[in-house]
Amino acid sequence: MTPDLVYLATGAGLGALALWRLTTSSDPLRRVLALNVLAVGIAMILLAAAHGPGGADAVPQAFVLTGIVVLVAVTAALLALAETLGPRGD
Amino acid sequence: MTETLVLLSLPFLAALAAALHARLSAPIGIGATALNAAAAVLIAGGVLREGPATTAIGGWSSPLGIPLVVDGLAVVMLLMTAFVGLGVAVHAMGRSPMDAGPARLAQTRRWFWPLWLMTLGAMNALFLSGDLFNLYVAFEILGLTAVGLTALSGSRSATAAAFDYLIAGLVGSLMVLLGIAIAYAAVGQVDLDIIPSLVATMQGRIALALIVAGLAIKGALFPLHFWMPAAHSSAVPSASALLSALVVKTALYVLLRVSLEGGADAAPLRALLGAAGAGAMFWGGWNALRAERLKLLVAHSTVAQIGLIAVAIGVAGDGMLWKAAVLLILSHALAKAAMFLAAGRIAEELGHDRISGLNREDLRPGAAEFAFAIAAISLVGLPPTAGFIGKWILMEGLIDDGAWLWVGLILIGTVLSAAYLARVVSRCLRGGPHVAPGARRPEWRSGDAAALGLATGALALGLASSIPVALLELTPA
Amino acid sequence: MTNLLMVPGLVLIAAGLWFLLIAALGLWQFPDLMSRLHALTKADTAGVALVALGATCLTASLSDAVVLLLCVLLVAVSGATTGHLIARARLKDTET
Amino acid sequence: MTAVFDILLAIGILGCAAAALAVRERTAAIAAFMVAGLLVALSWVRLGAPDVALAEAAIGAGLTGALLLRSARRLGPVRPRSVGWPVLGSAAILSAALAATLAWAVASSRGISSYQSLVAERLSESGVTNPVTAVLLNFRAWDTLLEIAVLSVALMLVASVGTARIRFDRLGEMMLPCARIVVPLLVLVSGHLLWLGSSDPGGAFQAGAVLAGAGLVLVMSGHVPTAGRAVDIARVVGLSGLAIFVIAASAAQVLTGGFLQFPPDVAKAWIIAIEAGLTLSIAATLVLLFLGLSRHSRS
Repeated sequence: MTPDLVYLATGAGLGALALWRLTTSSDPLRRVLALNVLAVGIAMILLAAAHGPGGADAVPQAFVLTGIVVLVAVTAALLALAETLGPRGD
Repeated sequence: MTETLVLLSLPFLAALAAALHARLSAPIGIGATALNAAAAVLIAGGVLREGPATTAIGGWSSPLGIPLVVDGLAVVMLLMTAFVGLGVAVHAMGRSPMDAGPARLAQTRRWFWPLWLMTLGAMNALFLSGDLFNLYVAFEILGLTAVGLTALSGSRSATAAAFDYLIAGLVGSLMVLLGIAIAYAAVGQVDLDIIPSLVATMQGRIALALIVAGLAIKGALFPLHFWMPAAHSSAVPSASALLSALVVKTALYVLLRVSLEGGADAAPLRALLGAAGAGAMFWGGWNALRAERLKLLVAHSTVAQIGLIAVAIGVAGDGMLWKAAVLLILSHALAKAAMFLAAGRIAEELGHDRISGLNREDLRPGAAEFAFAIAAISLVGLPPTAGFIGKWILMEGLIDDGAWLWVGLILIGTVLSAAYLARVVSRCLRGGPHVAPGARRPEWRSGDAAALGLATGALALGLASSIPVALLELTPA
Repeated sequence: MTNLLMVPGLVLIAAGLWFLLIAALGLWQFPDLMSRLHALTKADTAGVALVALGATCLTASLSDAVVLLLCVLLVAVSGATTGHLIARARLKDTET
Repeated sequence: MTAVFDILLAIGILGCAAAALAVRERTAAIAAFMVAGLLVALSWVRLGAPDVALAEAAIGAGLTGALLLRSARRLGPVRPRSVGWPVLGSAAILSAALAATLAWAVASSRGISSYQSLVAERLSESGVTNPVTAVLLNFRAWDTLLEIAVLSVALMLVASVGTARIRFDRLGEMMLPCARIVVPLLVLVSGHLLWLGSSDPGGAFQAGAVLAGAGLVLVMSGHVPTAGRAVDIARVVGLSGLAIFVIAASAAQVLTGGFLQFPPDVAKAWIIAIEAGLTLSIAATLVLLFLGLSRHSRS
């Protein structure tokens, strides 16, 4: 078991958990949380794929860094909209 | 290369200036949009003279760096964005959004320009990019600006639609990102040139499927269009026009690129696009027929028209029919922008936008109604509009191939669009005995000029379609 | 040199882990918020400090020692402050 | 031995993520999410990506967690909605199948990265020795510029939506001494990370996030006003990052003829200068995103 495989499986697991919650929850905050978990899962998959015997590839690392910053921006926007709407019951 | 410099940096700088200086935001916005249009014309001239060119940003050649691809297709899309944007900007200068109260109005006016200019910068970046990850980042900017434009009216329904739009958009871009991750694992790089090698392996096809699905959400392609009618119909008119005419086209553009790069091996992908497009034509058409509000009808009509464009991409094969898809994209951009602006103006004049109440005896049809009618003619595809040329090339190619099923489907889709647009046009333009003798005409606004100009553009593009076609010849396939 | 410090280093780390484990047990087993806080803040700070001290022994480098010291300082400050804030919030909630 | 550690860590991550998604109470869920983020950062160190791990710990876990906690408080308690077991079950099966397919696709791929050798080959031309910084600020600086644009748009969007201003209760006597110790330390760490970024893990994003943390501590201890002039200045600083980057990109074109093509001999100076500007701008942006700008701060 090399670390790439373990963390590849972890990334896929995170993706599965997030998809499951995303499709079964209507709470806006929980959906935002699920999307964040999904993004972490994708980042983990990318980093696991970038990890090879010759060390870690720098370009996918830059992709993931970009992804993290983009995601916090989108999350802030989502939460601002959710707060403007207030609690939504359904 | 000064033109590319202007296209890539001016909109962003102008957006920041407009964000920081509220009082000057409108002049900054209109000035930057006009300069951007000039740069787009110059770059188009350059491509016509010297042919397509690829430059490496920062001097780092692909795959390490990001290639900037200036070819016919990219330039046509840049021109479309620049001029439709200019039309909408003229409208936004003097608009008075119907949904916004006085307190909200200042906020709406304040933030429209920064958001639009960021949209413009992101679209320029997107059309020129030759790298999948770079496209993803550009899509993220667009996703946020589009949501900002949707929420600009401040109404509760618009905010709710904006939230759903952002969730859908984020799911879409995460799917694209996941596709990029798998593409990286499969072939070790992520520029657009890898698509042929992606099509060759099972892993690559999974990656491509994820990317296409993500783009389908962003492009509101049936059945992943669920977020779109609410978002497009609850925004202020100029925002709706930008969203419907331009923003969804970016995803269609990338789908077209993927289909072109994929060549003959991408046939399953195109079959999928064709099927989804056919579904969209009927679903969107049916909902537009039943819509009770004008803006909702226009939004559902976008679903149907996107379907038609997807069908055009789908049936194009690896031949030259894809140019018909581009012409349809152009004609839809012009016509739909005009239509949303006109719809906003009509609603403002009437005080509501119920279709059943469009024909009023004390109000003569004005410029907005005429603009709507011309745009409708282009969308249905009557000569001499650009919509007609696009459909003509498409049908001719399909008949040559003997693809009668698609010919039939497109004809039915056309009849549907004629039917739902006639619901509006017949009421809008009713004259003669139905109008009382003393009926007033709606007063002239600068916004009417924009709607009329865009609609006339759709008409004129049909007569001048040789220009985009000549540019499209300069796309290495 | 390194070998000489290895044993005390490992012992210190083990002791630190023991404190952390106790803290976790307290968090799990104690009945209410206040006693959980009690278990968590003190034992955690002590545990992290011991682990850091042990790690300093293992690396035996001055620059690492400075960084580890900063870590301990930050954990101590933030642990104390958070504990205080949580307790305050609870007191306020029960008052109203 | 390390495999055992990896597996334990993976179980911890998945457990925390599951708790974050399944626990009913929002605060507990967010806390679990933050713990998961820290464990994820640890796992990324194991995958040889310390730069990304720093960013995930500071931004992905820390700031996102703070944002979520703020919203959880403002949104109030959840209204529970029962979902039937058939729905939950089928969603679970579908999600698991999809994830398994994707994991298979990656695990069975043997694509050799084209980047690794290229980065190694041309690192010396980039002006910096940390490959990730070289990619972010030179090889693929255009991606990074657009990423900063995303942050600016988020700032505009939050300002245009105009969420209500956040109200801080006085946080008591402990917050002040805490801020006195923590803020200078964070500023120091931020500067260190920024400087380190050219050769070691670190850089503008990590430094900016740490600086934003310092800003949040100041805001919460009531030391800086959250309205009026201070917010206006913060907004200018926040938006300045994109301006600096675009102007640098254009200036490079004037000097060398290529967009974003820095003069080769002094590339390091360009990169550090841009990064310094970005650090301040990112910090200001993240703080403002947390505050949720007031509605009519400038009329």
